[in-house]
Amino acid sequence: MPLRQYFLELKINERIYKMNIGFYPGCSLKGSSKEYNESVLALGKALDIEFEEIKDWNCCGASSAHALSKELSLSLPARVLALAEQQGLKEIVVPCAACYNRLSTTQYELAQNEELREEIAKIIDMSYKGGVKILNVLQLLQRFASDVIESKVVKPFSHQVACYYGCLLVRPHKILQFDQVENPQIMDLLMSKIGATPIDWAFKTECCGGGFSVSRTDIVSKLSGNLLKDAVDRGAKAIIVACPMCHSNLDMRRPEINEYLNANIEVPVLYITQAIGLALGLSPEALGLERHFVPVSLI
Amino acid sequence: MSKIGVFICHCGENISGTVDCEKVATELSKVEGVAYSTDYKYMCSDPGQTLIKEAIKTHHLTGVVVGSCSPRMHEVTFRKACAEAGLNPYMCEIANLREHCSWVHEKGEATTEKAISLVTMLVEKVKKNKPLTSIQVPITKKALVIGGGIAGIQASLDIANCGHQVILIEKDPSIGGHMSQLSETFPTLDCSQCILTPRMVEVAQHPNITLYTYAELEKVEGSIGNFQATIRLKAKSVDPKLCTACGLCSSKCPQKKIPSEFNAGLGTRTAIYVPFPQAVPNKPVIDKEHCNYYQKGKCQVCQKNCPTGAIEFDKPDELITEAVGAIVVTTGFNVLGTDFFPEYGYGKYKDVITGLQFERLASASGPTLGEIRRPSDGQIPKKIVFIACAGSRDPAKGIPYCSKICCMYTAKHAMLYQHKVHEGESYVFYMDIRAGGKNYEEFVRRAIEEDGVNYVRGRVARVYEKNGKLIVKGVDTLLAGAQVEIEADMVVLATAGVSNQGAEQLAQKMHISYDPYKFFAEAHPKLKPVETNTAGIFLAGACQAPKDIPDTVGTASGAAVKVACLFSQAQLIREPLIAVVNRSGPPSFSTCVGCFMCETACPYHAIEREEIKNRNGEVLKVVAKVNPGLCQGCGTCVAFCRSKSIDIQGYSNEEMYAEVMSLFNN
Amino acid sequence: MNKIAEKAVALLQEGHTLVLGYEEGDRAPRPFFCRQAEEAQHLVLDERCTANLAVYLTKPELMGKGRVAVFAITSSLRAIAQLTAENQLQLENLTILTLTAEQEIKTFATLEEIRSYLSEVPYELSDTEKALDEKLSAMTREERWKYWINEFSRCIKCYACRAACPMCYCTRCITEVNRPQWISPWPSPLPNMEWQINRVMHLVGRCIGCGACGRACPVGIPVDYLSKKMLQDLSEEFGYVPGQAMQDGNALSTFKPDDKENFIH
Amino acid sequence: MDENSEFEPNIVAFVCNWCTYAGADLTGTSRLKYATNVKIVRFPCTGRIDFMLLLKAFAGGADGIIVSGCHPNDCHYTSGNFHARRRWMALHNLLELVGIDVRRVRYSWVSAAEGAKWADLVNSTVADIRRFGPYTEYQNVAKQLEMEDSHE
Repeated sequence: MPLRQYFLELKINERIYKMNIGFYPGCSLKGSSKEYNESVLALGKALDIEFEEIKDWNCCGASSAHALSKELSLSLPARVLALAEQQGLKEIVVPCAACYNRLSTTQYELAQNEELREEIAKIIDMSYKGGVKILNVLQLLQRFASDVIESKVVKPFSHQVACYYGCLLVRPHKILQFDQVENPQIMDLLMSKIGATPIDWAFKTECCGGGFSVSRTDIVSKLSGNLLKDAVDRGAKAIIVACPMCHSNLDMRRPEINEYLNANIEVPVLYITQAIGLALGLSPEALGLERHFVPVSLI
Repeated sequence: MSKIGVFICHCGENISGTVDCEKVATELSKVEGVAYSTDYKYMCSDPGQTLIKEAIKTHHLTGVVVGSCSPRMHEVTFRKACAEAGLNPYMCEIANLREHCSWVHEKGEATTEKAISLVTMLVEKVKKNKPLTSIQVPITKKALVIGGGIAGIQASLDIANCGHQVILIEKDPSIGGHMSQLSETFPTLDCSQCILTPRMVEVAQHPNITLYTYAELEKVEGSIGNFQATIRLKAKSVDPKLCTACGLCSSKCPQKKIPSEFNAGLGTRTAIYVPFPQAVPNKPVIDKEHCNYYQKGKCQVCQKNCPTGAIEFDKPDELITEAVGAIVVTTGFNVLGTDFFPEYGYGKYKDVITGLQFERLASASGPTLGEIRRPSDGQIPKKIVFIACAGSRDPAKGIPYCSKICCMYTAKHAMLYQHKVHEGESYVFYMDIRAGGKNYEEFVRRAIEEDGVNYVRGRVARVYEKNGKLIVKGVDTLLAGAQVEIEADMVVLATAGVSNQGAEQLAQKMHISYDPYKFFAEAHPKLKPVETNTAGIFLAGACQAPKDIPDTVGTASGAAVKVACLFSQAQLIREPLIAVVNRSGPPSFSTCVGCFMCETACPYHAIEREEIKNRNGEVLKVVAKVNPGLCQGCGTCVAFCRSKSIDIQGYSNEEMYAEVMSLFNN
Repeated sequence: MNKIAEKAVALLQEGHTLVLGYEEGDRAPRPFFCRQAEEAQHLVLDERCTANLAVYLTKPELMGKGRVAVFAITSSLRAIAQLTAENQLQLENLTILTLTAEQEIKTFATLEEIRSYLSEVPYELSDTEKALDEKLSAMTREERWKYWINEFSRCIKCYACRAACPMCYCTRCITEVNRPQWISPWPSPLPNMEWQINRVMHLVGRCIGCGACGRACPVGIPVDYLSKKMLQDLSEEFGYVPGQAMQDGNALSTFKPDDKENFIH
Repeated sequence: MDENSEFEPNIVAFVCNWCTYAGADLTGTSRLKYATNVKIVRFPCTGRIDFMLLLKAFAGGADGIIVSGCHPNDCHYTSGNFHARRRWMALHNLLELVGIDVRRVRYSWVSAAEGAKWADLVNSTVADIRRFGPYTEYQNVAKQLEMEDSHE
């Protein structure tokens, strides 16, 4: 679908749904990426979006279940989706890109295969009809923020930024059907609305090392290092992300990256919700900025 | 009163081995309306056929049923025998006693009983059969060829050389098509223009060919043998009769920065232009979209400078209608557009180009006069990367098919580059090398072994610019998936071949079908490769799917033969097994109420609307009518018609009803 | 004079030769052919009007040559939309009016206007139909067979269902075809059922669900249930909504390459 | 059912000329054996098969019916089988609705290359119909008409 038309359709939807939106934080947002959770909620408040957290939610299984057992990797997200459906939620926002990816994959697999649907329903002892729409944080912002955001900016985020989407937000395109798979644009567009200048770079959808964050820091250093270096070389003053895993690797693993690159890169890494939050005048504390390893000195 | 003859064949022992043929014949003789019934060892043999012919004459038979092998085998034989004896051939039916009975059942009473049923069914059908006569359609022996690329040129020349008139239309100002843009051709490396231009000239000079360039098909009416094609002759703004092709107009035209289509955007042209030096016809046209006069109302520099006064502004397009008997569609293909490869930076980086653009760089008539130079700064690239399958075989890009020509032209490009830039380094990223074709594999081996082209088996993930170089990031799957990064000066994408712009609309104008990729569909992928589902319309070349030049020329000659075949007959003779809408006297004229749902159900667009008028010309009723030239006799409309106003000859409602009910009347 | 009557008088003065509407009947309003201004006072239009006037529009002998206006209820509008798609009506010769929920008289100029008006009016089975539906779906197949054969044994082959149906406009019905005689003319359970199966098959993707056939049946066979049920069962599969006729063909003259075929071995 | 083991069902097959009829020819040339109960009626295309012929066959005394043609996308006439499939969808639904035993109508796609499939189709249909027994339920109602006819 041409991008223009894509946006037009999104805008139409926006007017139809203005309601309580389901919220699935997932484990990362309750643990290592608390600041992402804080900034999403703070931004929601600032934009009058009411979130309703899915009751009794469980881990989605990322990033290991799908490598171990198909049933497990589908059952865990399926239970989350079934709970959301039971609670009468039509749409849920899933800020963590890994959770978003697993939930969407489950949605897709179950829709394709009736037998599988029945099998999983047996395992989780709940049925899921497939009626819940899953949104990532960019889709959420696109819908609720893109029209009003410019008028609400009090402190333009006037920096050169590298919009980094990573793998899980856009791939596989067949399932997620989100943005242009090889050259996504939505984060760039949102960032330019708060005064930032997104750089043109080629690592938007490269891998940061993902789940190797703990087990193989050498791989993370190399992959994250390469993309970080390119962003800095092209003048980025901040890296914008929408995935806890990317954030961990680019932020927490900075000493290892710098060691690999034999450099001292100090560019901060912000969640898009934090960047927009700052532009809307929210305090760094409310957005959890002080939790970062690499200090955010842009403010 | 029916007098049916029944002839049971033993087929040696093929039938009589399990079926009691004598008993079948005896039982059938008791069926009402059967005047003669017999069995014989070989009914298809000469004596067997004579037996049938004699019986027809002696017993004045009105119908014949032969119980023998499958009608798919000998229906024609027996119908011909009947015709020779003076019986209408469509009054003869075949009961399949061999393939459907004796060969599939054991010997026994049940098998003989079944054989009796099978013959009885057809006896009942024949009683209801009506004599039918073949349909004759007159033929206009003139062909229309749409598209003046190599396929259209070849088809036109072949048809014209058979002695038939041809109208060739081309939407661009010159014929020649994509082939005229190519540098050298694989696997012989002979110059494309050198072999093509003589053909182009031949077309222009052939007495049987009428060439309309800058012309498009507006609409087509009619059917096989008798099409009326309306052609739009786009106004060229230059009178070709007065123009001497001196070229003064182009040299004076102030609009000089228009990207040249012929050079695939790598060079420029003027608003009044001849697309390339060897163009046929070699007369300029004015491109209205870029002409100062047409856009802003003033300029007319060309008119002021033209020594013969050939410039004619504001002349409208002209519509002409030609009667033709057959149409050959040779509208060719296109290459993928720029927004398809954000990951390769096509459209963003000047030095990432398509294969077609590389052809122009390598061509002696191209913008660099055949030197390989980067579009960005004119430097000769030291390191060049070719990416095969750019879009092709990639379902994510919506093109799951193989574009067929890219493997070969990529090898050719790399080879040409190595020939022209001796110290240069070239890489080809590929999925598979598909070099099926005469001397094709040898050609690729030559590129690798003699010219030292580096073939890397793997996909390219990304191309991006850094420090003036294009960083090509890919994988070498033969080195255990090792990541490869090449700092290239230029990247050439073997972009997928796609259907031509407007293919869909053109197909709809002609009622021919197309595949999901908007390539035109053959009537049968193997056995009718140049026919369409619409009788009288044929296909050739890359409008069916990407094709190389030999295949294109092959299909073009194939289509030309089909046309010549059609034109070789005085009249088109067709089997009368087609649908008809009933007609009756006033006031109803037909039981058809004109809901025209059959019109949408017919796969062949054979249903037409007929206005029934009174003497004063007032329309009394609009009813359906079957075009006998288009109907193929599937009968879908028949089962669909609520008032049973449409019926199919040879499989009519009455006949089929009688055949089925005969099974149950005993 | 009521609003309808006033409008009818105006229409007749504008040159219409016939205004089709309803007048009070013994039990409920019945169709009324108003040709004179003085008759207009009889005209009524309210929710008690159920007869589908569209059935007359395809009969030239009733319509005459002049311009005709018709006060159409929702089901008549659906029929008009469908008939137009099937080339049976020329809307330019007709003036189509309806009474909206706000009791306003609305005149339609184009098929598009009718379609968009109808798209606001949802179509669904009535409560009695739903009850019958439940009753039948609770039955075994054998019980259903007995139920319908019993129903059809009462049929007297009067073809009132056909006469009342605005979609049964063929000048020759299949029942009148005798080469071959598809349907025996005798009123006997089997041919009676064969006729109904034909009728319903002919209405696939065309039935507008007005129920005129069922109301017309003098012996009270719920024949309208059959076509309505088909309409409901297949509407999703065939993409057909009553009153929203497809523009090129109908459910049976078109197809999707991936139509469901779970019943095919 | 034991009492039906000797029952020889009367089955008629409506097939298209280009795929299933040719497929059944192949069964013959391959000398594959199948039951004698099925008689083939040849149509140009499944699109030609009138649903009334199915009803008439049952009324005439058929215990089972096979309808078969080219696989989707293989139709000699491009789309006749697609139209047929739509018609069958509607008919199937309606027959179910009025309580006709739809198990006795067997729809299939048999290509010209599927000689073995044709033999299997015939044999399995014959076995099924044998299990269901004669379609007396329908035939009895049909006979009422004949009786009335003879009164005339």
